[in-house]
Amino acid sequence: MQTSTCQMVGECRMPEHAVLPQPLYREVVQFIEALPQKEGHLVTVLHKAQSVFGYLPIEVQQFVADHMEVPLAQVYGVVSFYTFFTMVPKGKHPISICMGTACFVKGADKVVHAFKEQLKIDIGDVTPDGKFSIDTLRCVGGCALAPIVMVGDKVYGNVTPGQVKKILADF
Amino acid sequence: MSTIASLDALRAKREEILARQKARANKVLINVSLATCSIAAGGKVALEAMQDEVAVNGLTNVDFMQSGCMTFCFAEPTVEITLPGKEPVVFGGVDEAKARELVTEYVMNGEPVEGIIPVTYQRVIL
Amino acid sequence: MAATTQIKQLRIATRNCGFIDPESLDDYIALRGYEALAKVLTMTPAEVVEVIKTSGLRGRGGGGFPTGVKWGIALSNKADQKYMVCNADEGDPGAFMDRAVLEGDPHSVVEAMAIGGYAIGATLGAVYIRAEYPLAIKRLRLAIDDARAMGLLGKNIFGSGFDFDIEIKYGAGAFVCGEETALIRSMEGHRGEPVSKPPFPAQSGYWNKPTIVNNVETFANIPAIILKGADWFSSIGTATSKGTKVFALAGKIVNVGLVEVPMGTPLREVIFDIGGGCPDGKEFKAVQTGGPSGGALAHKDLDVAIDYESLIARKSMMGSGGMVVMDEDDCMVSVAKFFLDFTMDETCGKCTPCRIGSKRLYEILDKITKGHGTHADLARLKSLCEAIKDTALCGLGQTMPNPILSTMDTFAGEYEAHVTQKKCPAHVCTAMLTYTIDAAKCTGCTLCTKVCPVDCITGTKKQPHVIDASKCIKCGACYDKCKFDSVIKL
Amino acid sequence: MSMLTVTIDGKITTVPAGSTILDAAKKLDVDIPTLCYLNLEDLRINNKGASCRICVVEVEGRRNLAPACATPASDNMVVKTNTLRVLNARKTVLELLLSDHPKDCLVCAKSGECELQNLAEKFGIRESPYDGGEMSHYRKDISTSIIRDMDKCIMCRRCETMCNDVQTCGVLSGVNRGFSAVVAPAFEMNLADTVCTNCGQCVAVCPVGALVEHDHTWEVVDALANPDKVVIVQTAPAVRSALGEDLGIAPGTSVTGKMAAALRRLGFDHVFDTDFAADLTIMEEGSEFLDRLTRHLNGDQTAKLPILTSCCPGWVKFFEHNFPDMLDVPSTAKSPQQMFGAIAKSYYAEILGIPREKLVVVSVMPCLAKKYECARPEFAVDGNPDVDIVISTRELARLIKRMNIDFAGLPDEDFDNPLGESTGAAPIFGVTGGVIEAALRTAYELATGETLQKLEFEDLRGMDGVKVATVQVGPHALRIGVAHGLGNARKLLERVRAGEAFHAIEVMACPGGCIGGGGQPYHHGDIELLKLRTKVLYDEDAGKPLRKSHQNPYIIELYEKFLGKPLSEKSHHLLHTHYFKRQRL
Repeated sequence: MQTSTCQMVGECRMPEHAVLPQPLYREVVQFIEALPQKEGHLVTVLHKAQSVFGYLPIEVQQFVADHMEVPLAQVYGVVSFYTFFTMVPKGKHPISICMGTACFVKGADKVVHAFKEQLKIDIGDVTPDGKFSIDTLRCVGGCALAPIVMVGDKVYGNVTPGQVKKILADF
Repeated sequence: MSTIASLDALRAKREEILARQKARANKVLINVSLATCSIAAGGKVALEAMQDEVAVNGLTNVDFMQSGCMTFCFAEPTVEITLPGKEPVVFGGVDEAKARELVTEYVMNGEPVEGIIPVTYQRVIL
Repeated sequence: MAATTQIKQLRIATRNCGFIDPESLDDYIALRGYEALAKVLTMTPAEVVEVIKTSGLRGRGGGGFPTGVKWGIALSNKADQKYMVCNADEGDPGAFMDRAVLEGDPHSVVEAMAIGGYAIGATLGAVYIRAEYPLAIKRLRLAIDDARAMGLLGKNIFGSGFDFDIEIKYGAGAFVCGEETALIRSMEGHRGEPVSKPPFPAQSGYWNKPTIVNNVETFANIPAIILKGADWFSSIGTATSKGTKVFALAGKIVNVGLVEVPMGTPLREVIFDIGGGCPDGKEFKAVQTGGPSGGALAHKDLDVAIDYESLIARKSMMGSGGMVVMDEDDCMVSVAKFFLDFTMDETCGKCTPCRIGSKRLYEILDKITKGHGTHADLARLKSLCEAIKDTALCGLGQTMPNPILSTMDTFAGEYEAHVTQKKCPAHVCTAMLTYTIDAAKCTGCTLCTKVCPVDCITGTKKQPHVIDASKCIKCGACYDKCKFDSVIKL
Repeated sequence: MSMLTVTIDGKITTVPAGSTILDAAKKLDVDIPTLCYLNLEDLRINNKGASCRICVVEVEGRRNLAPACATPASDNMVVKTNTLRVLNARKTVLELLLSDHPKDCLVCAKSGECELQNLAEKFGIRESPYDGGEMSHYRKDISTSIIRDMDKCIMCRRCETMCNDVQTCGVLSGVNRGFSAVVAPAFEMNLADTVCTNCGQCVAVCPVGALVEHDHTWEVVDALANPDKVVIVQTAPAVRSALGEDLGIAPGTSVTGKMAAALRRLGFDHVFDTDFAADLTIMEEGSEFLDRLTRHLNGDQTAKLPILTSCCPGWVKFFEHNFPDMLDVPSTAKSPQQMFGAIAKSYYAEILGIPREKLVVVSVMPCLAKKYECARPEFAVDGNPDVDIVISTRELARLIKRMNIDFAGLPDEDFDNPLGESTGAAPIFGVTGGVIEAALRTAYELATGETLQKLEFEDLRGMDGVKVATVQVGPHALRIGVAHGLGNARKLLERVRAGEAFHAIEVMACPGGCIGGGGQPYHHGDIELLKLRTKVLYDEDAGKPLRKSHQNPYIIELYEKFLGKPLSEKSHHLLHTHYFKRQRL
């Protein structure tokens, strides 16, 4: 008898299931219905969905696939291509560290290292209490203030590794 | 609002705007750079401080405007002040204290304040 | 006011930035806004294309393709619909002029897109803008709405019968989407993977229709060219590169900021006269132009008159205009590695040379910075770079080796030192770095022992201290703390 | 059409405007290696993402090298394909691919058939200068039909083109970015959990060992060696059209007789033919059609038309996922494979006087979905499946070689009876249009009582993706649709959903029908092979003394002795099935 076997080598990337509020889904549906046509607007809708839900878990991607009438694999293909889209919720205070060239030559990599050390998490991860998450981003265009760190909307310029503890203490 | 349906209408509109701007020429104009990086560097703080200082001192001849990047990233926040009949002057590094000083010293008394950024460019006027 | 001799900058693209309220259409109209559009609507599309051709304007986003020629191709391709696209997905780390223009003078881009639309026969335009630029998005959106409300966009503009409208599409964090075919794929809702050219977008682009993609700075020049004339514009610059170029000066430079200079301005003037040189009295070492697609220019290049050709001749490129300055404390092998790290992250993964090649290049550089490099690695690095340049599918891949090739060329000695002496001359590569204390200078203040996180510095008070190299983690804390310059990097 | 003059390696040719450099090179017999490129013109299957970069050539006046597969030829173009610059570039591309490819050719299912291996040999790659670098690592995904080992993927994306553009299944997409980019289902989950139809077209076009069939040959060997089991085998029509290709016999040669002989040498107790079950399928499906048609014409609202064929398991799973609102439309008849299994483990087990558990039914199929089909729970009795093991044409060839059988030297032998006899209507089940043609031959005679004069329904033959024809059956003008390739099937089904009237529709999941199945010898992009296979089957039909299913004497006997008549209660129990609504994931 032939059966299907899954050899769980490596990590399964299936995100955890999430129960999300229905009104949020309605907001996305309304957005989709207002589009002139569905074709060509997958990235636009994913932007909307992420701004509504905060992230794009499996349910949301499936929902978008159904309503945009595209295969789920295609939705996932797009989500996994763009760094702006995330499948895990960010921390309450998302920390974004600019890794543009100007920030790099002024030591942004050391700042990243300091945040990782302090919070004991890796880039892209969230602290167990959900308070902070760390991400690096491309140039924010604030090169005069390099290296730049953003915590939520708050911008810190000329950050040194030594200031990291103090920055975290603000939250 | 009526639309601008012809070149003549556009020119008429321009004349009307220019006349309005000219009427303001006897007032002080404070132009605060509010691009993303200026805001990050404290542009809004400077703006609010100056607005507050203007109110506290009961000044009525001061207009505020926001603009985009003044290109002097090294000196953010930057503020351009035009006193009536004088050339505009750009000040850099305007923190809250400097902002208040600009109102009390430069705007109210015409006293020079440190942090003037020299003009290093020529600008194309269309 | 400043003496005229110091005036090296000429602001065309950034002419209104900082001078007008970007959220006020009136402010823009006061400076003859939308007059250029009104003017072109009295001309034929072919005449408009001719003006842009004569002006000599070339694409400010990277390759420097003549804008008028590009428009001419789209004009000559008959189609029921064409598109005018603005590339505002500024992805070059260290460049932010497009953001500055959109935040400071959004109407100039809106007006220019309409002009371009008329010239090529497009009634629809789209701006592809980075989602990470919320303020630019807000001001651009407002500008489009205001223009539409005043009839400057929409149906029958200025009563000419010309219709034009603009939609906004968001980028989602992919550097490769700065490449026009990838940008178009992304606008169509797909993964931003580039497509083989030809056909070029001007022949078959967005929804397979003739499409022109120009970047923000290119557009910002258009109204000025229309109103002041092609001859005025072409009188500025060099033989092959006309007008001005905006650069984002950043890195180890005193006057960080945007500068706009006529093409042909010597690099030295930009770095020293305008930029003020390196801070803290450090020695200038190199400047990276063209971002991850460009190369490093050094002392010997300082008198180069900057234009498209002179930069390419020096294994760099204009790119979008990032200029990141490096000083004596920067290791050029590490800088090349930084750029490869970036490209490796940003390659879409479609074609073999870029997907796997970037990884292998990075690995070889990593090996060299860790002190394990050999001469064979240098040879392999170079041959792999050449092959990738020749075979990669799109501009991103084809230019990816530039930072390596240019630094290998200009800073050959530095690579050599890493490989033969196992030394990093700039003392950046920690694997090849030793901290030691100059006994002659050490006063025994004990400050270094207090900051050392691994307690590898020993010594009695007022006696010279010693670093145990076997325990040292090369964090540099002692170096930073020492007030007597007695901690030395070897 | 305007013509362009192109010079390649000093040789001059003219090609029509719109041709690529590769087209021109083919005309000149200049060999340019390709990996990602795939073009089956007659089937409108085209993959030219120009992503592998192995086909780069030097074009005079161009700065960098150009991909021959995607670069349009232009007039007076001068191309060089064998300069040092080109060869070095290709070598580097190969070295890079190999640096991220497991070098386990010895144990790779694709060894000997691998396009990457062939190129490495051709370029004399003897060492891998970039070894030691990071290699991509992905979880191995083993479904009943297909094994995905993405460590071997070279990102040619042919599978993605097949899955999305041709089959419109949408299971596979490029995911992630950069070095981690790979082709995978959503969330990189297992194929078995997706809308995958197991059609195996991804496997058919994969140039390397990233997508291969789930090999079950050792299970066959074990069964054959088990003294407690009676092991019988059935072979699908399309197998005989292509098996020879993998065994040193010229393509386009029918190997029916040698195949039967080889199976006997392998040790099967009885060598039967799925063609027998194809005739049986026509009896059931044809009768069901006539029944539905009559009821429909009499105004019975519950009698839905068109009837859809249900022989193809890929197609069945496709409509279960994509057309759950139309589950009452397809014929309830099981596929020939499953009819054979059901009859073998009831009627034939009775004849042998053994319990069904003692009988092992092995299928040889051109198809990978058949592996999945036999594992569907409804096709088992108390956990004992009607068909135990399915191997593909490729696997049978492998088994024949493993067992040291000199295939070419074998005599032609016949199948055993009673489950080995078939009419000419059966072999054409293997090619698009064949099932409906076979059904019409029988339906015509059953409905009208007259003898059908011309047996060939030319309008229903050929490689057009969707064929529509009107066929006169007695008083009825029947509108017939035929689609091959699931993308074409989707189009046709959408027309039906939109209200277009058809009486009967045949669908085969694979382009060309079963002859182009996912389990057939690799065609490596050669469309001519598929045409030759088609011819083998039509020739076999034409050469048979009996060409209508209802004339098969053993079918007549089966009904007389066991089933009663078509659509009888026993027939329903053994030969008909039902369908399930499946999630779209």
